[in-house]
Amino acid sequence: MAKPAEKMDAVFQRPETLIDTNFHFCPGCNHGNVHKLVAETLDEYGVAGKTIGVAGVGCCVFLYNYLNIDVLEAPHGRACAEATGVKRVHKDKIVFTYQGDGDLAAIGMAETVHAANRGENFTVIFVNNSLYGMTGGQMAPTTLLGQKTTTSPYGRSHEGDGYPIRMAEMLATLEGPSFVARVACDTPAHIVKARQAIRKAFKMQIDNMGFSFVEILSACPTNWRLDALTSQKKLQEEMVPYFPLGIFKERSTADYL
Amino acid sequence: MAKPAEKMDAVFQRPETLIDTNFHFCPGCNHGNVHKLVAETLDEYGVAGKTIGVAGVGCCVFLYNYLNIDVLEAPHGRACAEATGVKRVHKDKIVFTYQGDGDLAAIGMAETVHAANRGENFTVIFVNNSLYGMTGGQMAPTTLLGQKTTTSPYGRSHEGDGYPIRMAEMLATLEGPSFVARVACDTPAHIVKARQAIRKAFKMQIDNMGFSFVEILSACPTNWRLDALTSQKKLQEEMVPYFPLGIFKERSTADYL
Amino acid sequence: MYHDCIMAGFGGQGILMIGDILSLAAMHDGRNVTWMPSYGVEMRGGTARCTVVISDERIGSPITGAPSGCLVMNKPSLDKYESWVSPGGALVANGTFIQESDFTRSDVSRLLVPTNDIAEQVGDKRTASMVALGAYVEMTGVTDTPGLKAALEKTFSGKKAKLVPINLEAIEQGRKFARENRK
Amino acid sequence: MYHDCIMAGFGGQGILMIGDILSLAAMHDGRNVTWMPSYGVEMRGGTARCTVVISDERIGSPITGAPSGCLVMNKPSLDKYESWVSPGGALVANGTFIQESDFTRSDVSRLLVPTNDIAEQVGDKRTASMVALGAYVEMTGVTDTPGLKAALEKTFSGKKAKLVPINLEAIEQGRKFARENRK
Amino acid sequence: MARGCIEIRMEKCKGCGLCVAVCKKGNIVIAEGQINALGYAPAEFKDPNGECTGCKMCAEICPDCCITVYREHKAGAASE
Amino acid sequence: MARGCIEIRMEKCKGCGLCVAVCKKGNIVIAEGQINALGYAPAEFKDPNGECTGCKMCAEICPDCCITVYREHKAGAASE
Amino acid sequence: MSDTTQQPQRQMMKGNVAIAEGALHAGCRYYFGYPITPQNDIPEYLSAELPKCGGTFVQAESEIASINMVLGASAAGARCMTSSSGPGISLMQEGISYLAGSELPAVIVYVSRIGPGLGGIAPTQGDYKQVTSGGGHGDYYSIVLAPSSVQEMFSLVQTCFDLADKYRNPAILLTDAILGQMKEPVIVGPRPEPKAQDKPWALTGNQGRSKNLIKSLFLGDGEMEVQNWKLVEKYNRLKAEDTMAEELWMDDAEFIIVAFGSCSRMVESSIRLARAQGLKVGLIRPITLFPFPEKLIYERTASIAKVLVVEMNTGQMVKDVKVNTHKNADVFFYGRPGGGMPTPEDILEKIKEFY
Amino acid sequence: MSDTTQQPQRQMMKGNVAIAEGALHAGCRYYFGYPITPQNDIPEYLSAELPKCGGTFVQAESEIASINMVLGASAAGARCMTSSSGPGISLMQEGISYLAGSELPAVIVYVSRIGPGLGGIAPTQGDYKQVTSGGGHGDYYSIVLAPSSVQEMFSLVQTCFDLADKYRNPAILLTDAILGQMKEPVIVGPRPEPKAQDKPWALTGNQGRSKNLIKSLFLGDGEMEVQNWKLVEKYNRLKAEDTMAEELWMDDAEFIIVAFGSCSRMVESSIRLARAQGLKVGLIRPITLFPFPEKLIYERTASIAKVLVVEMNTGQMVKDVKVNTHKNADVFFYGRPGGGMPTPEDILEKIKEFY
Ligand SMILES: Cc1ncc(C[n+]2csc(CCOP(=O)(O)OP(=O)(O)O)c2C)c(N)n1
Ligand SMILES: Cc1ncc(C[n+]2csc(CCOP(=O)(O)OP(=O)(O)O)c2C)c(N)n1
Ligand code: SF4
Ligand code: SF4
Ligand code: SF4
Ligand code: SF4
Ligand code: SF4
Ligand code: SF4
Ligand SMILES: [Mg+2]
Ligand SMILES: [Mg+2]
Repeated sequence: MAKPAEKMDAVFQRPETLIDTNFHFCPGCNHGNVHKLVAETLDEYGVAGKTIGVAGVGCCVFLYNYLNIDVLEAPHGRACAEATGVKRVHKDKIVFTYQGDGDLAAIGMAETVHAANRGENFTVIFVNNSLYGMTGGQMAPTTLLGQKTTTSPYGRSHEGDGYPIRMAEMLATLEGPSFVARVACDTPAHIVKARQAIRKAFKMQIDNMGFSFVEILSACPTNWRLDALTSQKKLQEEMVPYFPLGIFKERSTADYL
Repeated sequence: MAKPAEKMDAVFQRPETLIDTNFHFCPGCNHGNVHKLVAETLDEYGVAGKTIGVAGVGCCVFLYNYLNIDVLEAPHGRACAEATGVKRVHKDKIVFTYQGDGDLAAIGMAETVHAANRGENFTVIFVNNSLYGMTGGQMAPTTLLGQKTTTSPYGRSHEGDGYPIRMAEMLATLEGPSFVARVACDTPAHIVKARQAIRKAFKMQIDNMGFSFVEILSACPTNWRLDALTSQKKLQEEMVPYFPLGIFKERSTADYL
Repeated sequence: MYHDCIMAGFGGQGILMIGDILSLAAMHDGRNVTWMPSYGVEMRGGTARCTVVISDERIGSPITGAPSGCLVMNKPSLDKYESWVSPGGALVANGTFIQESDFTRSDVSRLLVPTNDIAEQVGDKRTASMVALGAYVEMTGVTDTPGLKAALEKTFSGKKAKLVPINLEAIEQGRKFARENRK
Repeated sequence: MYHDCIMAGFGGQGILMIGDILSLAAMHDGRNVTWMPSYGVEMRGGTARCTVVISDERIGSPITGAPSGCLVMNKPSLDKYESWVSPGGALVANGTFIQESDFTRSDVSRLLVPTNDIAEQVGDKRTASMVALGAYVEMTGVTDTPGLKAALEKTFSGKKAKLVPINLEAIEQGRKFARENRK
Repeated sequence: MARGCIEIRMEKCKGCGLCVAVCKKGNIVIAEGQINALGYAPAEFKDPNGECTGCKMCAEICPDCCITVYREHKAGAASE
Repeated sequence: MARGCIEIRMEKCKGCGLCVAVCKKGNIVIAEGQINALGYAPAEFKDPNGECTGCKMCAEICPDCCITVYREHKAGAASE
Repeated sequence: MSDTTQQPQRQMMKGNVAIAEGALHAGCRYYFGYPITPQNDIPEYLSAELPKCGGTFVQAESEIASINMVLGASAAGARCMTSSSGPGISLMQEGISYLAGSELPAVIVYVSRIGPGLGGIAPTQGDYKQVTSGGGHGDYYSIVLAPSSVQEMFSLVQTCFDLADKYRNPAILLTDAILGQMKEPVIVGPRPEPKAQDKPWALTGNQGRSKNLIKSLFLGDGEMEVQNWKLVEKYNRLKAEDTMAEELWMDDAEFIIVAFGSCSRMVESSIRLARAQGLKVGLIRPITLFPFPEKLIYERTASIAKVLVVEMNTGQMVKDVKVNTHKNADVFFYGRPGGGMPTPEDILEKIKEFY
Repeated sequence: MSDTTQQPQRQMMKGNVAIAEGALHAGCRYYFGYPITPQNDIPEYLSAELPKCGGTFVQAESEIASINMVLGASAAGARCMTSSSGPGISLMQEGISYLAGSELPAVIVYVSRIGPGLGGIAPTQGDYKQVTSGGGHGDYYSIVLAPSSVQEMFSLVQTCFDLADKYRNPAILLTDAILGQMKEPVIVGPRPEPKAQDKPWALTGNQGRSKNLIKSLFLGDGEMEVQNWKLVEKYNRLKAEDTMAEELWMDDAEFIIVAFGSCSRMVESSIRLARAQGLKVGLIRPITLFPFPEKLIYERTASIAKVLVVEMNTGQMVKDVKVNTHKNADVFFYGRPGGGMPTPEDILEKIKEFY
């Protein structure tokens, strides 16, 4: 059976907000999955038309080519500052950043921590693929110990290079954030959970609960120098154990300080 | 009895490394106490001659006027980056930064977190006086909720201004640091504990254990617009409850990842 | 009409305020005026200074190296600024901290004002700087009572309005002293 | 002697490598040479290009808008660069993806090389680009066997040294084809 | 077991093979010798025995969002 | 109870009064009407009844490190 | 019927406060900044005033965050501003370049302090070349205005907002602690309600229109070159339409002084001294430092052969004057960097030396 | 006895790699950097090579951290370096100003990309004014060298280290992706052991000497002014002793082209074309952009009345040429910004237009 029969309904299709074009992403790159999940969420809540996305610099910089929403391109690492500026002006709009791990956890550390701490009412979509994808696979703060990258040719060592940073856990210690979760793109089941987390994050924003943050473990087959399948395996077997999945903070309305 | 009798010994005197000059600090400013404690510690371990201090920009910028050691003046917020540069060159020397809360927790957030995460083998002396002393008492990331400063004239509000950041707790979640503690200058008893923590922190460095961090709650009578005594009281009654004292992380040799 | 003036003393002696009042008075007189304080780290030294320039024309420099008048409230300020005063200029000094023998210039109109004593007579020690200002105004003729009164009313408004009379009185007593004691 | 050349094709066809070998050969010949790749985001387009300039004099521009020779390994590259070639220049094209009828220029020396076929005969499909390089060298006379051999030895050293003979053979077969088929 | 089917937009597919791996029914294969305009060998839906359950696994995992999944109406379920 | 005494370098003192507050024996007072070169009324050690224990509290709290504390030799303790 | 209490009246105002109040008059309701001397009066004043008029004051975690929040707020369509001094402005260079590259309006107030490095807080004009060269990376310029009185602090910051919006380009108000800390009488008038700005390009959500995009990445073949020439055209238009300078005593001048900002005030005084001695000295005061009053300098120097540039730095504006001077004119320089202030007497001496 | 295998031999090397290897030859053992295209070959090469020769490679969390680590390592007495491109260099401006203010040597490699903003990674010379104006706040300059061949990438980075140490001032090597990505034969030779540097001012602990202090804060009365003039003297000495430029075909030139870096390569080709047509064109190639070869330009234009400036930007060097040109000479400009590259043929056309 190759064509859907009459009595069949589409139960999964391209979300409306996802522009019908080809991603520039490499085969097996999970940035595609995350774009899809974000687009679905905006459709789900019917807010695409009042959403402003802030794209970090990294492989996600072309966000505007794929989502049919207003987009601002932020300087590398500063998306949370831009989003603060945007959201302070448009308190009734939906604002989110979409950032890689180099962008958010290295150069953007201060802006991220402080936006979280201020409890800015926007959502951060954080794609952690353990290295700098766009610039050719250099070491990121999230690179695993022992992992070889173009700037850790002998494998990352905690002496000298430091430890892979767990952003979700660190941000969850702050008073500011309302929702902090980590999900992964390694299996359909995890992607379903990722969708739930992203929905929850946007819902928090819609409900004016403040800063929401979803870290998404993702594969970069190109710079991991693996094929797509092996990449998903590596994601599952090496990344997930170090970066545990789960919800690290979830605020209910009442518990502001 | 006004003069020490023959049979008496000095049991407390100016440490050698503390240059015999007057602090420029305002009356009742705890920066003076902290300078004294650091000088004592360097004397205690006999390392002043191989120590390089890195002064942040704030009321502590004149560190070099008071401690008889080599000193580098870092740009505002970047002392941990400077210290990384210095220590990587002089692995056998003692390196510490001395920074205020504006310097370390606002503009210097990224450099601080990353130096901590890399486990850089130096010591951070972090004087938290809940605002920007040198520039005239503006709000800092550590300003308490409700506290009035020159840029929070209506009192700090978590909406808009965010929450006072607890740096020690946040850094303690990272793998990198070896020793993270918070102490206070409000009573002699607490100052004795502060001395212990500072000693421990330098000892960690001497033993090549990596990043050590001591947060010292301090009063800024001038910008709190209180006299010295009332300031100490405020420190005790308002700051200490929000910023709990204690050791948040202490590594024993074996437990590197 | 052009007049420039340096006022200096310890921080806390009210230097910036009397500078302010002088400049408000001059503005009330319909003149151009600039008021320039010392500020920031400079202030930590414990001294305060301000420069007031008053003119019927557009004012150029708001600072001056050769003021037509100088008001010093303490000895270090006298030591620093006495030599700056233009020949023939006015030099008013606070007699509480300065003595006749501290002066070195004889080509300026000098006046030593017992500011504390007069202020105490007026009824508030804190008006010492106003006494000095009064003396300065009298020595230089740079403004007059209407302007000063208006300036005080701007400075002490709302809940502080009750301070106007006593400060005005201090100024007037300063002027009186100057009238009676100028050489 | 001055020669400039554009080589282009799909990423993965070995364009940068044969450019490298050509430039190493020229260096071995005692000439000046520049090798300039396309890079970065440009590369993501899926095409690779490099420009090699060889000269006895100091080389100015390492890029060229009118090359003396051009080697194209796929159709898009032919479409883009054919018009750039200097009149009278050489145009070597990969017969695997390009046909005679694709050419539009008649004022250049064209040659279509069945690189895959020849490479298969040589014994390794991956030497197709070497075949093309050989043909190019033959068409332009820009270097010769000693230089090419030296270049291959530099490129395939250590564990890869065993690859030298087959690649050299591919180059020679390319030259042979060119000798026999040039018009 | 619900019955379903999928549609793959082969011109968008990058042949990463993730859908192939997740389909427990083995309904998807990489099309042999075919190359799409993007230069990849795309995935193809083959379901000779009609085993597709419309479970959406393949669509979930597809990074390039090439897959539409259809499922039979459930009795009584709103068709919207 | 050990006996001790302190020395205050009054030219360094900023008169903050912290030592005055922490001395449980009330041995320290702010010198009336005196002003040092820094412009402050400095603290002064007064211990009419010899109650100072050399407990160091005052020295610990002094931000300007003006206070030296002396204590009687303990019997048998090394004098170094 | 005239009610004088309703009329705008002169009031003594600090320069920094005049800037802050000027911004409010211009309809700026978003301020993002980080403390640094000698401009703290600006955030302090605005942190008190903005909440009163429905505005937003954010003390950012750094100057980098400040300029990027400004970028965000500007992209969202708001009139917004930041202010800082040397070290902080240096940190903003990437952001300013992005503003220029993304063609976003923004106002940046620069109250200079002595440098390089931490330097000190004394007044200086040592940041002239930084601001007039664009400052950040790439082929762009910021609009730069330099007030010389407290009244101009108030008015020119408003001009900055207008020019920034007109050209969709960052505009810098360059001043120093002399003007920032001094008080002068100003006429301010009541704060008007902000005017609605027509910014169809702004990010507001794409409901009912096609999506808007604000970016500075241009990867298409030749795209960036087009963009660069477009910016050049913009700067040329700016030059033609909005170059500003003041001329004083130029009618009969035989000798020109070129000076800007606070320094021009000392020069004014020195010219009074010079004129009293019969020296016919005139002043050209560039108000826009970018665009620089090139034509004016060229035209005036066609007939007046001597030009003295006076600056509170080591000679940063000299190149701009020289390159625009008529062939026959000679250009001299007198400067005091590092907080040194040229007194009217000093300048008079130089006038005499070169006259 | 000559063993040719031991002799330095030509090898094909990428420009970026030549810089990295040049730094190692100069004895640089500390590198701090952050990835950015098109200079990633430098950190990638050094991350592999430094550990082999006892050096330290740190990938910093940002360019701000990089430049401040450099500041720390330099203060500690080490030869050290960072490298970046437009956005990253803009972020370093505060740090560079501090280096200059603290009189610390450091080498900063700047492989330009098109801008402003995120721009793109194509080659450009659009950062000329940023680097030659100092870049950061305050009255200072960085030493700026612009290589035009891979061999010069290798050698001039070493010159940068020497000049930085000689003058205790940051030195910038300004280049672009053309030179960074291209390969040319270079003679490199074996990597020498680092020479000990005599830096009595360095921070090493004050055992056995009085304490050292590295700072840029000067609060004493007039202190900063003294410091500023001291820097000016340094720059004057630099001008006198270390200005570098290359002249080609200048012996009989009737028309001068001024061009630097990669662009001068296209110009060289265009001059060959011009000469073949009998046009006597010469080239002046500034190698030091700061100090700019002012005297040379002045002297040459005394007898040659036409100067064409060719740049890969919208005309940033023109001012420096004009201001130093002899009165009688005319200055023309041809430029391509935003990644556009002037071909030899294009330039030839311009030569003919203005000749
Ligand atoms: C200030 C600055 N520094 C560096 C860069 C270069 N740069 C572009 S993207 C990137 C990192 C991308 O990595 P990541 O954020 O992890 O995103 P990914 O591509 O992996 O999804 C870097 C360093 C830049 N554009 N700006
Ligand atoms: C880049 C930069 N921004 C701002 C400043 C101004 N500045 C100097 S010290 C300081 C804050 C001092 O506060 P803190 O670090 O808490 O030290 P404290 O004086 O309270 O001890 C600031 C903002 C600066 N010097 N450099
Ligand atoms: S480089 Fe990595 S992150 Fe970027 S598109 Fe390719 S796979 Fe995805
Ligand atoms: S301003 Fe505050 S922190 Fe600074 S010296 Fe005074 S009391 Fe201490
Ligand atoms: S929907 Fe489920 S069963 Fe059907 S093809 Fe996809 S993965 Fe296989
Ligand atoms: S997962 Fe998507 S892109 Fe990958 S092979 Fe399947 S259909 Fe193609
Ligand atoms: S040592 Fe103890 S008892 Fe003696 S004066 Fe000090 S606090 Fe009082
Ligand atoms: S604590 Fe120290 S500074 Fe304060 S009053 Fe006592 S002796 Fe003086
Ligand atoms: Mg990444
Ligand atoms: Mg503080």
